[in-house]
Amino acid sequence: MTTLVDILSWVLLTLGGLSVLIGGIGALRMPDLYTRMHAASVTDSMGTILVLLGIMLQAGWSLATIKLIAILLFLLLTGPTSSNALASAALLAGTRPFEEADQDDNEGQE
Amino acid sequence: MSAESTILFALILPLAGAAGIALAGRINANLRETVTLVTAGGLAMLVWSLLPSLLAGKRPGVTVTELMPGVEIAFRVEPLGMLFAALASGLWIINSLYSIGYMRGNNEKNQTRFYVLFAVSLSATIGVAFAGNLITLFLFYEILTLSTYPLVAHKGDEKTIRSARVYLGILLTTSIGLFLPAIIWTYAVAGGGDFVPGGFLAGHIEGPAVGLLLGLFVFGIGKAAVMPVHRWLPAAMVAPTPVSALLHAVAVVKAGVFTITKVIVYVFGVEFLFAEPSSGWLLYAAAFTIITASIVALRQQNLKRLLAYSTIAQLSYVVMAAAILKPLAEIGAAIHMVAHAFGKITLFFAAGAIYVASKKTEINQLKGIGRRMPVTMTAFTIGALSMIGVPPTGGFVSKWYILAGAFQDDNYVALATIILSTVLNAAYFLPIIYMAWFMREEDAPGNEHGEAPWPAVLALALTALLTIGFFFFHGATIELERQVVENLS
Amino acid sequence: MEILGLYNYWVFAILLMIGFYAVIAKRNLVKKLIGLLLFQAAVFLLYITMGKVDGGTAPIFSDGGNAIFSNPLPQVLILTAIVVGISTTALGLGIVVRLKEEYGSIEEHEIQEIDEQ
Amino acid sequence: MNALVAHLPALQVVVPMIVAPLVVLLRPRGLAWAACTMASVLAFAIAIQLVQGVLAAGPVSYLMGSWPAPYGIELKVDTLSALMLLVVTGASVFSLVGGRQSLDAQIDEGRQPYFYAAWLLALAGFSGIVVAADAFNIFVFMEVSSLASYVLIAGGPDRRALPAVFKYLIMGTIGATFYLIGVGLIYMMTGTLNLADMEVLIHTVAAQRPILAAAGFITVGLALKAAIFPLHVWLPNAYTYAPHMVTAFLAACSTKVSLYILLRFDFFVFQGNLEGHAFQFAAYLMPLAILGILVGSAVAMFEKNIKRLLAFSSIAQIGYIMLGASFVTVAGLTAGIVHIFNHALAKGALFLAVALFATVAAGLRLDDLKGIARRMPWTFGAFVIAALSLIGIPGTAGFISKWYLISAAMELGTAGLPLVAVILVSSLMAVVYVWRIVEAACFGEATDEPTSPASAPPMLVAILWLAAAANIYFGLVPELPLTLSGDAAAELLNHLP
Amino acid sequence: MIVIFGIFLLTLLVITAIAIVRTDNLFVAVMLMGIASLLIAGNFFLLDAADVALTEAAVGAGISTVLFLSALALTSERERSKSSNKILSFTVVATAALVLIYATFDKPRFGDPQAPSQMHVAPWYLEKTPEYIDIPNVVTAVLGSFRGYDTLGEVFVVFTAGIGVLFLLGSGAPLGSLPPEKINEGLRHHLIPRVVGRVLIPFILLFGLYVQFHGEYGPGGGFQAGAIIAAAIILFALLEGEQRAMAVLPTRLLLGLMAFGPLLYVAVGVAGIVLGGNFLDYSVLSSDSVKGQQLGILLIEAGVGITVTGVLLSIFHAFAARGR
Repeated sequence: MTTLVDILSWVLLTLGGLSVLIGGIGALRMPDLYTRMHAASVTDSMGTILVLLGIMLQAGWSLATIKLIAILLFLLLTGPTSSNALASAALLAGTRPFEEADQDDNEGQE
Repeated sequence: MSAESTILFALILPLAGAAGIALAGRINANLRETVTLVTAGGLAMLVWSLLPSLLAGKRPGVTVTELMPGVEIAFRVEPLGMLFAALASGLWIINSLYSIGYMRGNNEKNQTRFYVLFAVSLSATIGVAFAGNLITLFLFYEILTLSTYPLVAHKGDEKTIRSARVYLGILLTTSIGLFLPAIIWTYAVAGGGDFVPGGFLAGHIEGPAVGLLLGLFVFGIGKAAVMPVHRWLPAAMVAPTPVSALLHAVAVVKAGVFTITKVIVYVFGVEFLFAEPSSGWLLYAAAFTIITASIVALRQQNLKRLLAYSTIAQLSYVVMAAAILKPLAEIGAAIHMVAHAFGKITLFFAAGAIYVASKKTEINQLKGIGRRMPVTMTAFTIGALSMIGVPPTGGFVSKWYILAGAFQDDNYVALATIILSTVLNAAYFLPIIYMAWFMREEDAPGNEHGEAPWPAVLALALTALLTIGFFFFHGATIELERQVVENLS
Repeated sequence: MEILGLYNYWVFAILLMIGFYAVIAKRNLVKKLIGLLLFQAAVFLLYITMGKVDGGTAPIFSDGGNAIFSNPLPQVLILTAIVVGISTTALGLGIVVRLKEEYGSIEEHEIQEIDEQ
Repeated sequence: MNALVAHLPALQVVVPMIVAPLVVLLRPRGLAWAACTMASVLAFAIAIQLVQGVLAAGPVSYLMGSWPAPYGIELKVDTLSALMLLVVTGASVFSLVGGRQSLDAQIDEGRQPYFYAAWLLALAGFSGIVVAADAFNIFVFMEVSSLASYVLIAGGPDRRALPAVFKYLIMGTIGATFYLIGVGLIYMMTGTLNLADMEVLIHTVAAQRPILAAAGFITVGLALKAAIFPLHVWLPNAYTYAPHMVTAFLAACSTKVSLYILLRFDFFVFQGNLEGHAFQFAAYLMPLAILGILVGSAVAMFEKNIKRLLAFSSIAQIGYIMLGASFVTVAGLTAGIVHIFNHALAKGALFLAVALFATVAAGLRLDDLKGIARRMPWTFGAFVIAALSLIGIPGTAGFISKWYLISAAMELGTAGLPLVAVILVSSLMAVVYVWRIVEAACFGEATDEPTSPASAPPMLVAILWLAAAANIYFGLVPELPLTLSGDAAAELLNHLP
Repeated sequence: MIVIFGIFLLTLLVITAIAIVRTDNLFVAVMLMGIASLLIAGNFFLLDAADVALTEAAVGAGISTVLFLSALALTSERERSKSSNKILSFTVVATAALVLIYATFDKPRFGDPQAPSQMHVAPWYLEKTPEYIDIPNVVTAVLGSFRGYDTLGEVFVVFTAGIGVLFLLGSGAPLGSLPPEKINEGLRHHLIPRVVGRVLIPFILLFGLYVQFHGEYGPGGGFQAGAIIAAAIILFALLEGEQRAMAVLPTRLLLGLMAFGPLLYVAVGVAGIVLGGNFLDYSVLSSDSVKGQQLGILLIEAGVGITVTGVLLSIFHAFAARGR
């Protein structure tokens, strides 16, 4: 039983780590802010959820798990909100979404 | 009133007077000058009242406070200081009298400040005279410098201030740079600085160090104007004449030579120095100063500058006399201070009177002035003769004693110097007298002038009489000063 | 474990140098303050590192009954030091804002030039 | 009352600390000032009490929270700290009592509560440093006093106060952090923060390298805060553009408090524990002290602004204190410590006078001060007295320190003669720069009529004359500072077995 | 495992630091600084310094970032000048570093339980805390009682910084004195952040209180709590507009808090004297000395928390008010 839980948790952890990695790569490779945010959102949605679940399985039923659940809830609340705020702020600031045509001048855009 | 309290009162009275003058100055001039004269008189009475007990051989003293272990502010009256104090306080009366005439005559500005600082500097002078140890002496020596600086700079224009800066610069530099280290050195080796008859340095220090220490003292005491630290004296010529009188006759330079004599007699001790070869140079330094200053004086055209250089020479008489290190010479030194004071103050009063009356400052302008200002020029003549040392003037008496001292020690350098300088003195004073009396005034009588205002004339007449009088009545002084040296030879 | 310790000290030295350099060399006042923060953070690291004990845990008694605790004292000192640091930074930022208002610049040399004329 | 006597060391710090937050809440005009003044008068009284106590019964120790040292924080008041307390609280009282109008003129009313609170915090910080016997506690209160000083200086009406105070903030923080590093290294090797305990334990430390490094960091850090010569760059502007009263207060005590810590560490902790400590002390600090004396005086000789001029002279005077300490002899230390006291007297009085000049003159450049002596003779008289004390003319407090310094130098024998020369030369330089002011004030013709009709506040004149009189009094009757500093010097040198 | 993690964190830290110094965009530098603080905090956690880690995170990543950003909003985002006198700086820095390296030769081994720093006073604290004060968190015990005087000084440092900023920048315009167009709307028109914020803020405040009063048992205490609570209210100000925040906590009130915190702390200390102990001696506060200690620590922690909240909010408002 425990081995099963362990394996499961390890799988979850690995997947989580993987999606964090993907998110990171995406954030580096994508051409403009919006797409990058899109990639990064993989990290703070998928990645966090998987990792936390994995840790929960490690922790078993204890106070730690409750705390982890709380953390998960807060992350699920804040992550999307901040992305939204960031995106709308960028839009207000006048950052245009990326198009093939003007790739060059958007290259350097952070 | 006890002698101790008298000493303190003599210090405080001029200060109180200064305050009084400051207040009176707000009201009116007459009141102010009355206060000045009253203070001067009171001071003189206080100081002279100490004389009997001194002649009786007493040495009243008082300790005010102890700064640091072994370092005190203390006063002790002894013949030398008594003489100096009596001289200064006495001449102050006459000088104030003269000042009134002079200052009104050229209606100077800031007269109140002038009288206040004058009083302060007198207090400092008394402090120097009665100082019981080196630190006290140094303290009042500096106060004297600082309080006379504004007097020298009285006129306040650019040139005056520059000269005044020289005055202050040299006096402070020498005193802080050389005098103070000498004092600290003394305290360090001897563990104290109280003046002791016969000196206290013997045994604490020997060899070349003695000469070095003596040098620090002599050149540190810039007020004595031993060359090369004499430059401040001609520079101070920018001051009003009463101030020049104060500098040359009453307080400042006298404080210098007084201090040197006191250091030689009461710190080193005459025998100690006499036995110590490394101190011999002082005699030569003094002699050099005498001759050089006299030669420079020869070539002066401005009357006051000439008098200044003559003062430098005369001061070194005192130093040299002290440096002969013989009892009679020490007495000579003491009374030469008096004699020169009378003579030189007369000369300055005369010069000032001439300036007030005729605005003349150069020697070649003085042709025939004797007819216009007979009293002034008579006094001038007397003063000049005293400088040369012709009887019947005070100058003769002091020179006599110095020569006697020189003979005691077969000191031919001193003899030669005195004779030569006498010739030089004659060479630069007699032409002036001749011009004044026997030559005809050439410039058209554009400015019809007579004598200066009466207080000035009265003052210089008085000092002239003193110069003569000192020739006949100097017994008391000798008596007093004999006590200084009775414990030697 | 030892390697980690040495590494801590090295990082402490490096951080100190970086921060100190920023404080001295940078002429932008905000940058100077940031450098100051780094500089102090390095010192915090020094203290906390010296307080670590092998196999110790945070000095909080728990039912677990772990007998070995790390040294609480450096932690206390650093708690205070952190607060002091942030206070200084806040004051510094206040001054920077005023400087910007008075001089229109937060560059050291520009302000000097303005003063010199 | 007697019950409280035991708590005086704590109260010395706590009294201003209690009043500071209250002051912030005081809106009505002048109330903040009144409260602030009351508090520092009280602190002054406590300081006097402590001085008497120390002179009567030796050092006083106080255990915070009654935890035993070295576990808790200990306060200790010995003769040295007693002297410092006297200087600090005295400076505060003088500048506050006299400074009401001057401060009203320079600090606009709305901000005054904050200003006076900062003043009290500076006072509390300085006192806290002086009474502390715990290395880290010294750091904490160093920061309290520093932050408060920054605020006070930033109160200056001239905008140039801001760059000055920012520079001060940066350098001060670097100094404090260096000190922190030093303390950390010592703690690493000894495991204690209590100074007395440190001293004992450092003996037992075999490996000296960290201790040496700590000594280096602490010395440099404190030298920064004390504006010892090459690290003095923050001082002139800070003093020049601060409000006049703040300048008077800080010039009298702030750098000296840092010097005090330096002395404590060098003599109580390191001396006798590091090989050749005395030599290092002389070899490293004496040249700096001499350079500081000469350079400071030289710059002052050519300064145009009177406050800057006095600030540079402060740098030179700090050099004197360091010089005295760097002899590592009882006489030298006595000279240095007594100069802390005497210089506080002189500089404080001078800056008070400057504040008075500022009420009448157009500006503070020497040209603005032309003929000021005729406009305000009393102020000028006091100024001259204080200036003479700065030069070291006999009869003033300054002379006492000069005398001790020179005789201490002479004790060194021929090696001391160059030092004597340095001291004398710098005194003459002091004569020069002081006299430039005096001349301008006395003889210069006033270029313009008084721009500000405001007349000099009589209270400040009174206080100024009190300070000037103190300069004379302690020049003629210097028992108190001499006893304190003498004992302190002996304690610093001979406390080791 | 720990070792690798530590080395990883530290390396990242160094890289971040270099990046901070190299970038000429102050905005980026500030953000990186926040990251660096987080890394340091993580490292502190590895070194068993839970309280310090919490504080460093709250201060470095939270408060100081907010302060820097609000300052940058008033100044400028770009660093215009390159660094000056590089050589001099390098030499100075290098000397300092060399001295440090020289020092580290004789330093005791890392984590050595026999190191002098672990031998002398530290064990005493660990041993006596249960006996005298009887709270689990030794750090809080030392901070609050054994070295409470330092903490008092710390509180006054914060207080000084607060009045300093108010002195420099003024406490901001009072409510209602502003024309409507000047009123800062915050993000009131952005639905999502506002709703989420409304959900979150109560929890944050709750957490702040938890940290405040749980300090005796776990990591935390007045300072961290104050920072968290202030952060919650600053968030509120950002979302709902500054004026509403001021309506909740007017500047006068904040000033009151600022002054009340230190006073409370000193009052506790003076109470010690009044009740016959020494200054800051809590044992006399209650008949049972241990209870007294705990009561004292509770009170002074409250004082710290109040001070920090008041000061941080006042500073924030002062900066924000300057922007108008």
